[in-house]
Amino acid sequence: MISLMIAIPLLFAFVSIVFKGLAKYALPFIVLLNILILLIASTPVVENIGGWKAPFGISLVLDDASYYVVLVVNLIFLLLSLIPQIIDKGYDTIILLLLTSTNGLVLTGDLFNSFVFIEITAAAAYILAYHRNNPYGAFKYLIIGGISGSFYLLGTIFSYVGAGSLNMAHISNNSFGQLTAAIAILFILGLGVEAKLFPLAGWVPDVYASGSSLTPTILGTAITFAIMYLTGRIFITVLHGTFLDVLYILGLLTVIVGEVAALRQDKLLRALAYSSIAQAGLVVAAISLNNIDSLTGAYFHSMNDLTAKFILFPIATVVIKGFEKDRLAGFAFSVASFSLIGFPLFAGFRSKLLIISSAFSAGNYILPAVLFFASIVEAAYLLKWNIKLWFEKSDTSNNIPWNLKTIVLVLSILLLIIGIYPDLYLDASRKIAQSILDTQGYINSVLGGI
Amino acid sequence: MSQLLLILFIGSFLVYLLTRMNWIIGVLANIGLAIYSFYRLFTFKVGTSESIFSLIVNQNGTLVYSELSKFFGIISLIVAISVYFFLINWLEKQKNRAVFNFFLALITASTLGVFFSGDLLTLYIFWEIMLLFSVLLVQMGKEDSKKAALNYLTISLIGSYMYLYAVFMLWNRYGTLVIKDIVQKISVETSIFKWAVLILIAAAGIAKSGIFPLHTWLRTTQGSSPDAFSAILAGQLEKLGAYMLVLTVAVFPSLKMFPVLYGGIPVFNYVLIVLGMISILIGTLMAIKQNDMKMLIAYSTVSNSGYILIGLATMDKIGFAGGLFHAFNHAIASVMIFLSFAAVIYRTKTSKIDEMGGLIWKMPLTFITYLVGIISLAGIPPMSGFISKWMIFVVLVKKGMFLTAAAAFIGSVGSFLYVFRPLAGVFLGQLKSKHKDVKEVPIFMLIPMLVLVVITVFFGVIPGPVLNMITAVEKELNIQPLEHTMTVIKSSVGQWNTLTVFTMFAVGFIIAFILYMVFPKAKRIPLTNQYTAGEFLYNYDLYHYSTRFYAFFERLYEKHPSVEKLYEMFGKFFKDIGEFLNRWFYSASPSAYLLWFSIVLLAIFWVRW
Amino acid sequence: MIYYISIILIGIGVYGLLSQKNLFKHLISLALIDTAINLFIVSTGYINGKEAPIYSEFTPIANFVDPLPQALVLTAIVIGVGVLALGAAMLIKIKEKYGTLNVEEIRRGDK
Amino acid sequence: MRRFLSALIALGLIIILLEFLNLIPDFGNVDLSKRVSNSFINKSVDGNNETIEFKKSKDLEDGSANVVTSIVVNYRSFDTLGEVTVLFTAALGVGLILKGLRRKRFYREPNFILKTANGILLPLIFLFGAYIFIHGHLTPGGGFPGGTIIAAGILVLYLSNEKFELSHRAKILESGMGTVYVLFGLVGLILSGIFLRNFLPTGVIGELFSAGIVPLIYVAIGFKVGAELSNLISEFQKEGQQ
Amino acid sequence: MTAATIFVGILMVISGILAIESKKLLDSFIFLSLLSLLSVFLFIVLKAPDVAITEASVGAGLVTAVLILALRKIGGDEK
Repeated sequence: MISLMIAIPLLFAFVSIVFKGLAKYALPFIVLLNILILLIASTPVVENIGGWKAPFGISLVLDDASYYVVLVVNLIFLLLSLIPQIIDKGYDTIILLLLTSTNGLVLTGDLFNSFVFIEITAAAAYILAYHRNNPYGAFKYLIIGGISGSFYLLGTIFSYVGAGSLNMAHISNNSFGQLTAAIAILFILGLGVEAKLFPLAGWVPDVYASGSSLTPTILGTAITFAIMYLTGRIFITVLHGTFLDVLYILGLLTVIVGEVAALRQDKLLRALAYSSIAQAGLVVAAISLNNIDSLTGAYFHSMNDLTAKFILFPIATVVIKGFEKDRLAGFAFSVASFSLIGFPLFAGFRSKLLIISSAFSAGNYILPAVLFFASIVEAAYLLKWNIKLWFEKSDTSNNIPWNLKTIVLVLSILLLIIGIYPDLYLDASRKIAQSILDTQGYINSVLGGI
Repeated sequence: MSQLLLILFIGSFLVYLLTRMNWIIGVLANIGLAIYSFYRLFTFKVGTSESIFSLIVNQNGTLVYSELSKFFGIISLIVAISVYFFLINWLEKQKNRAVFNFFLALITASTLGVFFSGDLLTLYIFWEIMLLFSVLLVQMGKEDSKKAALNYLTISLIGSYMYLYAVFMLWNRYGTLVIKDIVQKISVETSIFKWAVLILIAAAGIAKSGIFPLHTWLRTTQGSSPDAFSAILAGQLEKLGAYMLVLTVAVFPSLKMFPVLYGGIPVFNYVLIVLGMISILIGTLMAIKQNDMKMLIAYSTVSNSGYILIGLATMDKIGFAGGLFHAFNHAIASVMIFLSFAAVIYRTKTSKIDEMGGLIWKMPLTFITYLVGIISLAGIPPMSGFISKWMIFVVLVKKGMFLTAAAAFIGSVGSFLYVFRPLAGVFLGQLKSKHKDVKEVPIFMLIPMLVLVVITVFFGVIPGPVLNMITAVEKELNIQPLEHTMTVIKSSVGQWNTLTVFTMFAVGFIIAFILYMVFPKAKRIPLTNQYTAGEFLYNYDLYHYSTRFYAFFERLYEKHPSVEKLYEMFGKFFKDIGEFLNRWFYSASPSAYLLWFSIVLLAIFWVRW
Repeated sequence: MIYYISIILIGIGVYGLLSQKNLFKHLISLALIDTAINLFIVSTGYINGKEAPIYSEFTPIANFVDPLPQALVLTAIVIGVGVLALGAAMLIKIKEKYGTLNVEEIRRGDK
Repeated sequence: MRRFLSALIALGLIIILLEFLNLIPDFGNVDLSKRVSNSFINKSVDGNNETIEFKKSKDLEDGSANVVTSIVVNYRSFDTLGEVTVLFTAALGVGLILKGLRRKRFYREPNFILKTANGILLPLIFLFGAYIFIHGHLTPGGGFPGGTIIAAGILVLYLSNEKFELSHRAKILESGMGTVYVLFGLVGLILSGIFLRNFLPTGVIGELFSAGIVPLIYVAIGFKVGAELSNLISEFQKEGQQ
Repeated sequence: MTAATIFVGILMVISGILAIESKKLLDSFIFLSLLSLLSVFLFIVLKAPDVAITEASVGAGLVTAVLILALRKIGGDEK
C-alpha cells in the first residue's frame, strides 16, 4: 500500500504534462490520499517492491520514524497546495515530482534507491532553484549537487562491496571494519551538501534568495526535514554512529558561520537563507550527539524550524512595504521569528531547551555555548528585520493573498500552542528518535528476524 | 501566586482589547490590575510555594513567595502604578496605544513572575518574556530607538544566556532546579564549578542593572525609549537586575562558598564590588558629559546600580540593608526624574538640555518633582536617598575598604554635578522663545509625580516601614538583621536619627524663610537684564548657555577608553566576517565550492585515517 | 587496473572543476566524473574469467560477472545525462542573462 | 598557480580514493556468493535451487535471459522507475528553463549527402532502436539505449529538414508510456497486493515472448525515453517565442 | 588484454586532460565523446555489454549532441 504514496503522485506527474493544469488541482487530493494511507497504516510496514524479499529487492519501510517524517512532509505539501498562487505555471508538475521523490527518499530502505530519489529531488530542486530566472545560482547548485551525488553513489557502492547488498538493514547488520569509515566519509560529503553543512554547501543563499517564494518555502522545509531524517537514518541506524564527531564539528561550524553571515545581510531573504543554514547545522550537531534526548530535540527543532520557515519565507518574498497594513501577516512573521530565536512561550524555546539539556547530560559543554551565541546573533538580526518591517511607512498593503494569510496565521498559532503544549510535536519527534536509534528493531522488521 | 500571574497575563490581553476600544479605559484597567496585584502581595503568606507547568521532564516549575519577592514586588508595583497613572494623559501622544499598554501589562506580570519564581528555569522564562516585550517597547520610541533596542536586546541576551548556561550546569549536576535545594548542595562543590556558575548567574544581573562591562545599552536605550517607559525601565526592570544580584550574593551563600578575602567579604563578592566601583566611576564621569537629559540619568543609573551592588556584596547587616534600601530609593527617585522629564518632553518635544531653559515658572510642580528626585538621588540628607548611601558608606568605612569608599565618595560628589546640569539647563535660566506657551502638564500626570514626592520625603523622615521589610529579608537570608527603630538606624560607628535630621533641616529652612521675609528684598529685575547689565535689550535672544556645562572638567578625560566602542568593534568584526563569508564563500564560484568540498575531504582524511 | 584508471579520471574531473573558469568546462568535468565513477562501479563487479551476465547460446549456464553494478550503472548513466541536460539549459540562460560564461566576469557583473 | 593548486588537490583526492581501494577486494577477485546478485543470476530469490539453462528452464521467478535486464526491470524495477522520473524531470526542466529564450533556431543548409542518406537511414535507425528495446531481455541493450537511438533519429531529422517540428504527440507518448509503467505496477498491486509485481507468466528463458512484464515495460521505457529525449532535443532546437 | 586495457586507459586519461584543457569548447566535446567511446571499450572488457551499449548511445552520442546544441544556442565558442 505505501508504495502508492510514491506511485500516485508520479502517475499524475506523468499525466499532467499532457493535461496542463491538472497537477495544480490534483495536488491537494493526492496529498490527502497520502495522508489517508498513512492514517490507515500501522507501523511497522515493510513493503517489498515486486515481491522480492528484503536484502534482494527494494523494500519500502514505514516504521515510526519514516511514518512521522512522511506525515510531516505531506502536510507541508498540503499547505503548499493550498497556496497555488506561488506556484508558477509549469512548476506544478515539478512539485508533484518533488512530492514523489521526498516520499520515496524517506520511505525507501535501500541505499541505491535513496540515491535515485536524492537525484530526483536534486533535479527538481535545480529546476526550482532556477525559478525566477536565477540560472547562475541554480547552475552552481547543480555542479556541487552533482559532485555530492557522485560521492553518495560511491558510498553506496562501497557499502555494496562491503555488505553484498544495498539494503540498509542488511548493511547495518554486517560489520566491515575500516570500510565503514570510508563509507561514512563519502556519505558525509554526499549528504552534507544537501544538509547545508558549512564548507560543503555554499549554494544555499544564492538559491534561497532568488526572489521566488516557492523555492525556499519547499526546499527549506520539506526537503530539509527529509534530508535530516536520512542523515539520522544513515549515520545512526546504518553506520552505527561512525564519524558522528565529524558531523558534530561541521554542524557547529555551520551554526556559527550561518548566523554570523546572516548578520550583515541587507536582503531579508538572504538573511533567512543563512538562518536556515544555521538551524540545519544545529539539527545536525544535535543528531550527532546520538542519544535519545538530543535526537528528539533535533527533530523537534527541525519541525519548529520548518513551521517557522513556512511562515517566514513566503511572507518575506511577498512583503516589500512593511506590515503597517498587513498586521496579521506581521503577527505571524513576528511569532515565527521569536520562535526561531527561542524566546520562552514559543515553540523554538522548547526544542532548544531539549537540545541544551541533552547536550549537558551528554557532558557536552560546547554545543550549548555555540547555541547561545547563535541565538544572540539570530535575535539581533531577526528582530532588526521585524522592527524594520513593522515600522516601514506605507499607505498601501502588500496584497498578500487571503489563503496565504490564513495559513501563516494558523501556523503561527500552532507555534504558540507548541510553545505551551509541545506534546504534539514532541511525541512525533520522540518516536522518530526512538525508531532511528533502534537499529536492531529496524533490522528485525526489515529482514524479518534473520 | 499562579492564580495572580494567570489573572495578570489574561488581564493583559483584556487590557489590549479594552485599549483598542478606548485607550483611557485600557489604562484604567491596567491600573486596576496593578493595584489588585499590589493588594494581593500583602495577602500572600510568606513561605508558601506552588508548582506550575513543567518544562523539563520530572521537573515542575515552582513559585515561592518570600520576603525578598515581597520587597521587590512592592517596589516594582509602586513604580508601575505611578507610571500607569501618568499614562492617563501621556498615552495620548503615543502611537500604537493598545500594543503599548498590552506590553506594559505583560512586563509587570512577568516581572512579578520573576520575583515569585522558586526555581531557576521558571525565573528564566519570566525573565525572557519581560526582556522580549521590553525590547518591543523600547523600539516604539524615537528614531534611533530601533538601534538602541537591538543593542539592549543583544546585551541582555548575553546576560540571560550566560545565566541559562549556568542553570543547565546546575541541572546537569544536581537534577534539580529548585533554588532552595541547589543552595544547600552547592557549597561543597569544586571551586571552579562554583565560580563558573555564580559568575554566569551574576552576568544576567549585571547586564540588567547596568554594571560595568555590560552597561553600554543603558545610554541609548533609556535615552531613546518612550519617555514613560524609561521610568519603567529604570524603576522596574533594572531592579530585576538587583534582584538577580541579591540571588547571587545572598541566596547562594557566598559566605560559605568562597574563602574570605578582606574585611569578611568573600572573594567572589569582592570581584563584584570592584565591578560596582568601576560602574560608579564610569557612570558618574559619563553622566557629567551628557547633553541629553535622559541619557544623563541613564548613566546615573549605572553609578547607582554600582552603589546597590557594593551594598549588597558586602554581606554586612548594614551594607546589605543599605543596598536593598538604595534599590528602593533609586527606583522611586529615578521614576520621579524620568516622569518629570517625560512631562517636560510632553510639553517641549525635546530632550536636549541646551534646547530648553527657564521652565521653572512654566512647570513648577514638575520642577519640584525633579528637585526632590535629584536630592534623593544625589543623597542629600532629608530625603531617603541619603540614608541608603550613608549606610553603604558606613559599612565601607567600617570594613576599611577605603578605595571603594573613595570611589563612592567621588560618585556622590559627581552626582551633585550631573544632577545640577538638567536643573540649571532645563528649569533655570532663560526661557526659550519657542517655549513661551508651555503649560504645566495635566493633572493625572502630576498626581503620580507628587505622590512619589510625598513617598520620598516620608521615607526620608520615617524609613522604618521599609527597613522592617529589609530586616525581614535579611533574617530570611541568614544575615544578622539591621538594628533600627522607626526613625533611628544603629551602626557600630554611630547612629542616624532621621527625625532629628529632618527637624534640624526643617528648623533651618524655617529660619531661612523668616530671615527672607524679615530682611528687605532686593529689587526684582527681568531675567534678561542679568545678561546685559541693564542695557536695553532689543531682541529676545539666547543669552543663557548650558552646553558644555562642565567643559573644564570634561577635558580631563576627553580621550577615555570606551567599552561601548569596544563592543562596536566586536559587532563590526562579526559583521565583517559575515560579509567575508558571504562574499568569498557563499557567493563564490562552483570551483570554490568544490575547493572547500575537497578541503573537508582532505581534512577528515588527514585527521582521522 | 581499471580501478586506477577510473580514480585518475575522477581526479582529472576534479582538477577540471577547480582550475577552469569557463562554466561549460565545469559541466564537462562533471560528465567526466560521472563516466569515471560509472567505470569504477562496473569494475567492482568484474570477476576474472567470467562472462557477461546474459544467458545465451554461448553461455547457457551461469558463469557470470556480478550483474548488479551494471544495472546500477545503467541507472546512473541516465541520471547523469538528465543532470547534464539541465545544466546545459541553465548555461544557455546564464549566457543570455550575463552575456558570458566566465566565472570571474559573471562575478563582476553581479556586483 | 591556480592550476598547480588544483592539481595538488586533485592528487590528494586520488590518494584518498586509492587508500579506500585497499579496503575493497582486489580487481577481479570478487566473491560473488556473498552478494545478492548471486541469487539474481540463479533466479533464486524465492528459493529456486535448480541450475538454469538457456532455452530450457521454465517458469522461473524471472524469465529474462539478460540478467542485467532482469535486475533493472524486475528485481530493482523501482530504481528504474525513479531513473525514468529523473529523465522526465530533466526534460520537463529543460522545457521550463528554455521557455521564452530569445534565440534563433540553429540551422544550416543541410548537406546533400545528409538529405539523401536521411531517407534511407532513418527507418533503419528507428528499426534498430526498436529492435534494441524489444530484445532487451535477451540481448544487451534495452529501453534506454533503444530510446536514445530513436531520439538520435529525430536529431537527424532536425538537422536535415528545416521545417521539421516535433509534434505534440511526442509529449503524449512520453506521458502515456510513463503512465503505462506506473499502471503496470498498479496492476501488480491490485492483482497480488505488491507494487510492480510480475503478473504474467515468465515462459522459457531465452524466448522472445518470455519474462512476463519485463519486455513490455522495456518497450514502454524505450518509447518513453525516445519521446523524452526527442522532446529534450527539440527544446534545444526550438525557436523561442519572441 | 591487459596491455590493451592499459593503452586504452592511457588514452582515456589523455583525452580527459585534453577535454578539460583544450581551448575550444567544441574540441572539449569531441574529447569527452572520445573518452566515452574508450570507456565503452573498457565496459566490454569488463563484460558489461548492456552498459557498453547504453554508454555508447547515451554517453557518447546524446551527451555530445546536447552539449553541441547548447553551444550553438549560446552562439558558438568563446575563446
